[in-house]
This record gives sequence, structure tokens and C-alpha cells, in this order.
Amino acid sequence: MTPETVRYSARVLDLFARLPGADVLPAGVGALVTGEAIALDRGAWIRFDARIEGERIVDCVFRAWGCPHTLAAAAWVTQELRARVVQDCASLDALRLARELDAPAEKMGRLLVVEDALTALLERARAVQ
Amino acid sequence: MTPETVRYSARVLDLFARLPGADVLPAGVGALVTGEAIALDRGAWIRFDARIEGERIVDCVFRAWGCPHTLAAAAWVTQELRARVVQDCASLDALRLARELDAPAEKMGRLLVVEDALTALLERARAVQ
Amino acid sequence: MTAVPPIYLDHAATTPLDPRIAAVMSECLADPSLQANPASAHAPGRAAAARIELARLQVAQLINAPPESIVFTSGATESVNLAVLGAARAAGQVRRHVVTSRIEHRAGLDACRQLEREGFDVTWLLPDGEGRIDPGEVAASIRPDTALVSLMHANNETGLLTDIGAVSAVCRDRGVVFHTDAAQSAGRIPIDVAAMGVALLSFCAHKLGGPKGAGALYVQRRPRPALQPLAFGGGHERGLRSGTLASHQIVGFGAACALASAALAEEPARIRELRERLWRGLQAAAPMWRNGAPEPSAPGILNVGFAGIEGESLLLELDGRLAVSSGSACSSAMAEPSYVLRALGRSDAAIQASLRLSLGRGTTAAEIDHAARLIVEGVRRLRAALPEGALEHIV
Amino acid sequence: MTAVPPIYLDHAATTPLDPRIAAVMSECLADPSLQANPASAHAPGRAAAARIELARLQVAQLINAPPESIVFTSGATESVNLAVLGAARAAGQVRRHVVTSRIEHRAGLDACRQLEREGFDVTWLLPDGEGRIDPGEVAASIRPDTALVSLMHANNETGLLTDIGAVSAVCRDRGVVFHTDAAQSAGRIPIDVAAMGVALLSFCAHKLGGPKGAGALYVQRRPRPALQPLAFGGGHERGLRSGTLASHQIVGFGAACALASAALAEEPARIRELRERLWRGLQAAAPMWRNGAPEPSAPGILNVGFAGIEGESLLLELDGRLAVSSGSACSSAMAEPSYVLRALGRSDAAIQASLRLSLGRGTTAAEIDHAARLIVEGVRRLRAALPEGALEHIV
Ligand SMILES: Cc1ncc(COP(=O)(O)O)c(C=O)c1O
Ligand SMILES: Cc1ncc(COP(=O)(O)O)c(C=O)c1O
Repeated sequence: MTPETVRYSARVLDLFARLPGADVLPAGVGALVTGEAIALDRGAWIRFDARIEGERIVDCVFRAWGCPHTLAAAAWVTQELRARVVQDCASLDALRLARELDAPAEKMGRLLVVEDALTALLERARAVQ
Repeated sequence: MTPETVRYSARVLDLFARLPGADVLPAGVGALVTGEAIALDRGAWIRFDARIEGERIVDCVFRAWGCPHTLAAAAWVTQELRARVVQDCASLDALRLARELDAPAEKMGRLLVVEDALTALLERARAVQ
Repeated sequence: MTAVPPIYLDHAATTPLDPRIAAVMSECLADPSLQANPASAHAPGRAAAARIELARLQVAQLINAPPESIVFTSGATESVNLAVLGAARAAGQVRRHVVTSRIEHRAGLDACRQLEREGFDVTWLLPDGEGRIDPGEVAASIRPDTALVSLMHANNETGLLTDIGAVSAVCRDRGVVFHTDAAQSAGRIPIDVAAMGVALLSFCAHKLGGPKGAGALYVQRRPRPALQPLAFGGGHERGLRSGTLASHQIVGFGAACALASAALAEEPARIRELRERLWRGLQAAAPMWRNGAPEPSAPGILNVGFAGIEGESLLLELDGRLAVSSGSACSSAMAEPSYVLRALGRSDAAIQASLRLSLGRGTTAAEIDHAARLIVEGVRRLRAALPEGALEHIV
Repeated sequence: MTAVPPIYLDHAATTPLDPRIAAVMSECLADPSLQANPASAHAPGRAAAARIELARLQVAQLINAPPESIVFTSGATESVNLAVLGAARAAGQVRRHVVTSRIEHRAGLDACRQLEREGFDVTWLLPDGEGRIDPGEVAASIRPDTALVSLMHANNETGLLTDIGAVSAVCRDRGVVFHTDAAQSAGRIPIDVAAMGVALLSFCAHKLGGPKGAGALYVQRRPRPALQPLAFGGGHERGLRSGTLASHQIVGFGAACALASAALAEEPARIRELRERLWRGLQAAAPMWRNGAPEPSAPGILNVGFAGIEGESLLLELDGRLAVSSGSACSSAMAEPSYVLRALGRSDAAIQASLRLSLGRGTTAAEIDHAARLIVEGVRRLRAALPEGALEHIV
């Protein structure tokens, strides 16, 4: 492999090193929703858990199995979701993730799994509103 | 070329460095005879000049164009012939020369040219006896 | 890279150049009397050629071969291709069948794929679940039109050994040329081509403490297998490998072989002991597993998988502190999972979860213990982020 | 060998390693952070790969090429074979015709002979009596099924240059891949692949002050000539040349190219002047002649014949005091006379009587004058032993 393909953006390295939001939801008020996507063949498994109050996401955590980009993407999403209005989260798709992390093209497959988990989460969130 | 094929025996190196007998016949008594063989394609040209008294070779010199083995062979022959009886010289053939100089097989062609020149010389020598 | 150099456990990819070899090569590079073309007839040319012949002897002695049977190449890839493509192409139109395995190094694998493109029929043997090739299957797959059997000696991902003696006996009986790729075993365990009875054996310098870019192909003399060269011009190396010989490279290769020979009495046992020490140290990261049977092996390689781990993440976790390879081949292209572990029947997820840890001359017990700690910590941190159920599924 | 090292006038066979390059390579060999496999993903692997990419840039700049167009090989023989065999085999069944010349280095010559064995039709161009290939003849010999034209840039026995610009223009017009073997010109005269417009260009490190065992093939990017690799496995160098890259060799090659580039402004003129000084100094050994026209040439080579001289004897006469080649090729196999001089129309005897004197970076005027004296003395001693008439016949 050429070294290029293993270089990671500063943001990926930082998120991977800290894994913010890789946690269990602390107790609190509001409805609990979960979004999960599993694709072992593509090397990714992501689960998001969030607490919803009204139309807001008051807290969000993740659990994941995957490459550094996958873990960083999941961590980044949890940070983004916190305190957001559910409706405003539609734009957080795989393309956006790839841009934010500047991930190489071959990682799109895995980022799509992250997107799938997020989509599932947001559907549930809308359902409980 | 492998270095082996350019290694020369001590005797070849010594004879080549001195080229004893590469000369013109000094004045003296006796019959002059010449033996010459030319094979430019095989890379050898040898000429022997000798002075004959009765059945003896009283003096012998050579001139040659050729590789170090060829020159050494011609020089060696002139040393051998001096003061010899013509009849006793038959044994000095290319094989003998190859042995004396321990020349590699690929030099046989050229040593045969030396033998040819010697044979020619000895014929003349017998003729003038 | 951090200030402290990482612990190097990737000796299967390449071994650091032994400082004694670096010194020998540097001398050679700086020596005015060794600068000439060894093919030149003049004195400096002969001096260079003489050094090369000494090195040829050292290389030959490592595998108990006569020096005239050693052909110098640019590395094991070239040696393997010269053997595989060379023997098959020389066999020509009559014998169009080749036997090899699915766990060969890419050099052997891709050379055989090329033979398929050239119209040869290739039988691809599979190992058992433990990574071993059965000589019985080799015998069964040989046909009247078989030109060549090519099987590696030690596998570069598991270290497992093929029973070369048994395979060459079969090939001798059936009159088939046998080539073995010994890049991972030469200099690491004793090799005796005479006893093995192989016709062709490939190896290289940079897996035994020597320089990169230097390799050798052993070519048996009687019977001498016919080989078509890969490249032509000048007819160096008895017509099998043309091109100006790189004196300093060959001198370094020879010196490395001499050092390796001298160490063969103790080194394999020491490395084997360290490998098992590493395996024990890693138990703290259970659930985990070993890819391939521990023995019979060239003792330097430990290939392990950790439940619930993704290889690329574990490598990044260790990056800069530990130099190892993922479950994949020499060049750890993370792209597709190791075909060797696949051939062992492992799932893609399990292959993703695997590391190849390979030990060598410089490896110490302290390094092993430290490396085990680093890996265990890394595995724990990544597992802490796993979704429920993943630990059970990623195996 | 005597105590005093011989004067080295065999730079066409190989150049002594520049001491500055020896230093760079020795550092590289000893540097613990550059020991990993450049194909490995871990930090030390990436460090080695980074050094290689720097060297790739230096090598590319010598010929004004983009770094991505450089494929590293083990030497010019491999580069030439990859170009010639690779391009012809890739052209496959449709285009089965190749154009080359009778004065190519053995690498090109023997690669084309192999193509003939593979069923290709090869047109062998002859030079004029002065050693020059006529681009008009190249144009005339191209056919609709021509896959490749391969002609060397500077000849290794005469130094004469082929008009590459003219030939590539012809090849571009006719849509034929053009390869040139620049082993004798790269680093010795300015080369600009963009201006030349060649598709493939071969060269190596050890003819320009770098290490033996390192070469490169320039592969144009647009249009990119199709090439079949010589060896397979791993797919390094964009799939064209598999095998672990020899970092220290490539670093040395790169550094040598950088030094050569810097010297290109003055060095060719200095060498040309020394070559003519040598020619003048040898006039005392008349009757003599020059093999091949003096210009246009890569200026380092003087190929001369001495009436009535036998080459092997003259070489032995000079052995230990002067390192030169006989009238024959890179490796002075005295066995059969130079096919290059034969193609120039010289008699076998005249070829036997010829020496190739080649100058390089280290060559000084004092060495040139001393060498001329030694040769003149040697010629005189051997002529003193000539039979009458020989001086007139051996020409
Ligand atoms: C078993 C085996 N064969 C061949 C090779 C190729 O060696 P090299 O890269 O030196 O050509 C390697 C290592 O890369 C190997 O492990
Ligand atoms: C013109 C030419 N091409 C190719 C080569 C072959 O180079 P190498 O021996 O480094 O492979 C040489 C020199 O030997 C040469 O002079």
C-alpha cells in the first residue's frame, strides 16, 4: 500500500485518539432512541443512542466497530447531534462526513454504514416527537 | 568474460614480459631457414628464423602477432630449439605447448598456428641438412 | 513517528540491516579497488569479481549448495519468477501443467496467474484449516504433462513449513521440477538443498539481515532444470541473469549469510521461545485466537486475531509505538483481506481482526513484554467502544 | 595488481561510485529509521517510502520527467528488457514487428533475439561506416504491424549519438512506441524526455556515479505505452516492477542523478577536451585509426585501433597500470570480436587491434597524458616483435 492511503486527517487522528461520545447514555429525561447499522462485510458496525426532548436531541452517544474513519465519523456525528433540532440533521450524510474528515474515496462504503445508522436514529427520533 | 579466462600461467607472464628470441638472427655460420604461418582469422601470425649447422639448430629467433599465449609459445619454442638436433624437435607440437604454458582450451587454435610455423621451419631445416 | 523508535515486530516484511553488514557494505562502497565492473578483464575488474565469488561461496554454504549453483538476482520476487516462469516456459509446448498453492507469496501466486494467461493449466492446492499443505495432495495432482511444482517453504503470514523433503521425493519419482520459495526460512532455520533434494530454491538477503535488492536462485546441477531467463543481454550468471553484478550488494548478502549460518545453532530456539512468550503475554486480550498451527514453523511469526477488533484501527492505535503488519501480506495493503488467512477458512471479519507479529535477530524479551502490553491496552480501548454483540460476532 | 592503482579509463563499463554517494548510502544503510519495508503501512515503512519518493524526484529531474513516470529497476539490462519485451509482448498478436539496430548493447540485442524466438519479425538496421543510424531508414522500415522501435541513444563502444528527436517524431507520426537505451548518455549529456518525445527511456545509476544494481525506466504518461512486466508479485511500481524496493540503492541513485545534473553545465566540455587530448597524445603510436566518427557523441569514449596490434596482448601489456576495454563490449570477452565494430565494417584483425578508452568524472589531464604514454610504449614493444608485413596487414 502506498503510505498516502494510510495517512489520516488531523481531525480523524484527534477524534480517533479521544473517541468522544463512545459511551453509554447517562440517565436523564426525554425519550430514548437507537439507530444501528451492521455491515460486517464492509467492515463497519455502528450504533447511535440518543435522548430526545420535544424536537431536540439533548444527548447522543455511539458504539462502533470499524476503521479509524468509521470511528471518527461516528464520534463526529454524536458531537454534531447534541442539542440539535432533529429536522436540521438531514444534511449529515456520508458525503458530508467524507468532506469533514477528508476521507479517501475507498472509505465511502463504510461512511455509508454510518449514514445508515444515523438515518435509522433520526427516523426513530421523528417517530417519538 | 570470467576472470579465469584471462589468467595467465607464471611462465606465460614471464615469457610475454621478456619476449626472449623476438629478434633478428645475428650474423654467423650455417644455413638460414624460415618457417612462417599466417592465420589472421584465428588471430595469429608467426615466423621462425633459424641457422642450421649439420643436424643442429645453432640459433633461432621469432617474430609474431598474436595473443600473449601465442607470443609466449613462439618465444618458448625458440629457446627449446637452440642447440637441438632437428630430428628431436618433432615432439614440440601444439599439445606440448598448451601443457608447457598451461593454456586454456580456447587457445589451441592459435597454438596450432605456432605448430604450423615450427613444422614449416623443421621441414626446411631437414631439407638443408 | 514519535521520538522513541517503535518496537519493530515486522521481520517477515524485512529485517533491519545488521550493523556489521552495513559496515562491510560501506567499506565495499568506499573501496577504490572494488569499483570496477566485475565482468571486466582488467585488474580492478578481476578484484571485484573475486569478492563476488567469495560471497557466492558464503551464500551457497548457507543452504549447503555448491557455489556454481547460485544465481544472483535482485531479490526473491525475481528469483521466484525466474524459477516459475523460467521452468514452465522452458518446458514449452509439451508440459503445460503447473502445481502450486493458494497460500504462496504474491510472487509465486502472480507468476502462476501469468502462466495461466500464457495457456498453462495450474492446479491450486488449498491448505488444511491449520495452514498446512498435504504432500499427498501434491502427489495426487501431478500429471504426465506437469512441468513444475512450486510450493513455498515457510509461509510469510503464518511461518508454517511445508514438508519439502516429502514433496521433492514425489517430484523426483515423477520427473517433475520442484521449486520452493525459501525467502522466509533461509537464514532463519537450517536449510540443506542436498538433503531436501529440491531443483530450485529462492531466497533473498533482506529477510536474513542483509541488504534489500539482493536475492539468489539455487539451481541444481544434476539434473539441471531448464530455465528461460526473464531478461537477456550479456549472459552473466551462466546466461540465466544478465546485467552488471552489484558487488556491494552481493558482498553484503554473502556476509549476512555467513552471520546467519553462525547463528543457526541458537537463534531459532531463542526466537521460538520469544514467540511463545508473546503469545502468553497477549492472553490478557482474550477472547483471541492464533491463525495457523504453531508448528512445524519457521519460528519468527505469530499471527493472532482479537475478537471484536478492526485491524486498521488497531494498527493506528499502535502506530509509532509498534511496527507490525495487519492480517494481510508483506505489504499491508488493508484493501482486501489476506488471501492466506482466507485459505485457512477465516471470515473476512476475523481476518480484519488479525495482526502478523514477526520477530528477528534484534528482538528482546523486554520488547516482547512491552509490545504485548501495548497491544492489550489498544485492544481494550477499542473494545470499550464496541456495540453490544460485536465481540461475539467479530471472530 | 600493482601498488599504484591503475589509471581507470573504463567509465563506459562502469563509473567508480562517487565518494559523496558512498557516504549518503552508508548513512542510509546505518540509519535505524530507514530499515523498514517501504511497502509497509507503519511509521518506519512510511519513512523509508518518503526517502524513495524524494529519490524518484531527483532521478526524474535528470531527464526532465514527472516522478510518476519513473519505474525503478535493478539496472539498465532490466529496464531495456522491460521496455523491449514488455512493449512487444503487450502489443500481442496484432503487431508483430520490431525495429532495432545491430549496434545496440547486448541487452537490447538479446531481448530482440528473444522476440524473434517468440515469433516477432525484427528489422535489424545497420549504421553507416562511421557508426551512425539514419532516421530516414527507421522511417522506411516502419510497417503497419510495427509494435516498437528500439534504438540506443549513445553507443557504448563509440559514444556516438542517434538522433532521438528525429526518430521519435517519425514514431509519433506512425503511432509506434519508441524506446531508447540511454545508459551511456544519462548524466553525461543533458537529456529532456519531454523535448525528445520518447515513450520509453532506460538508464542506470552505475554509469553516472551511482551504485551498481539500480536502474530506471521512464514510461511516458500520455499516451502511456502498454507494457507486460518481466516479473510478477505484489504490484510495486504501478504494477510494472514487483519486489521490495532497495531504499539505499534508490537513495544513492537519486543523489547521483542530482550530482550529475549539477555537473552537466561544464562536465561534457571538459571530458570532450580530454578525449581529444588523449587522441592527440596517441598519435605517437601511428599508424592508427579512430573507430566511429568523433561527433555527435556522448563525449567520454575514444575507440582507437593500432596497426599490427593484437588486443589481448596490448591489454596484458597495460594490465595493472591502465584499466581499459578491448575492442569489445561492456564485458571485454575477447572471445569474439566486437559486433559493433563489425557493423562499422572493420576487419576482425582491425577489431582485435582496437581499444575502448572511456573517460569520466574523476579523469584528469595528467592521467590522460600518462595513459597515452603507457599505450604508446606498449604498442611500440609489441610492434618490435612483428613479422615483416604484419604492420601493413593488421589494419
Ligand atoms: C515468501 C516470500 N517470497 C518472496 C518475497 C519477495 O521478496 P522481495 O520483496 O525481496 O522480492 C517475500 C517477501 O517480500 C516473501 O516473504
Ligand atoms: C548502452 C547500455 N545499455 C545497457 C547496459 C546494461 O547495464 P547494466 O549492466 O547495469 O544492466 C549497458 C552497460 O552495461 C550499456 O552500456
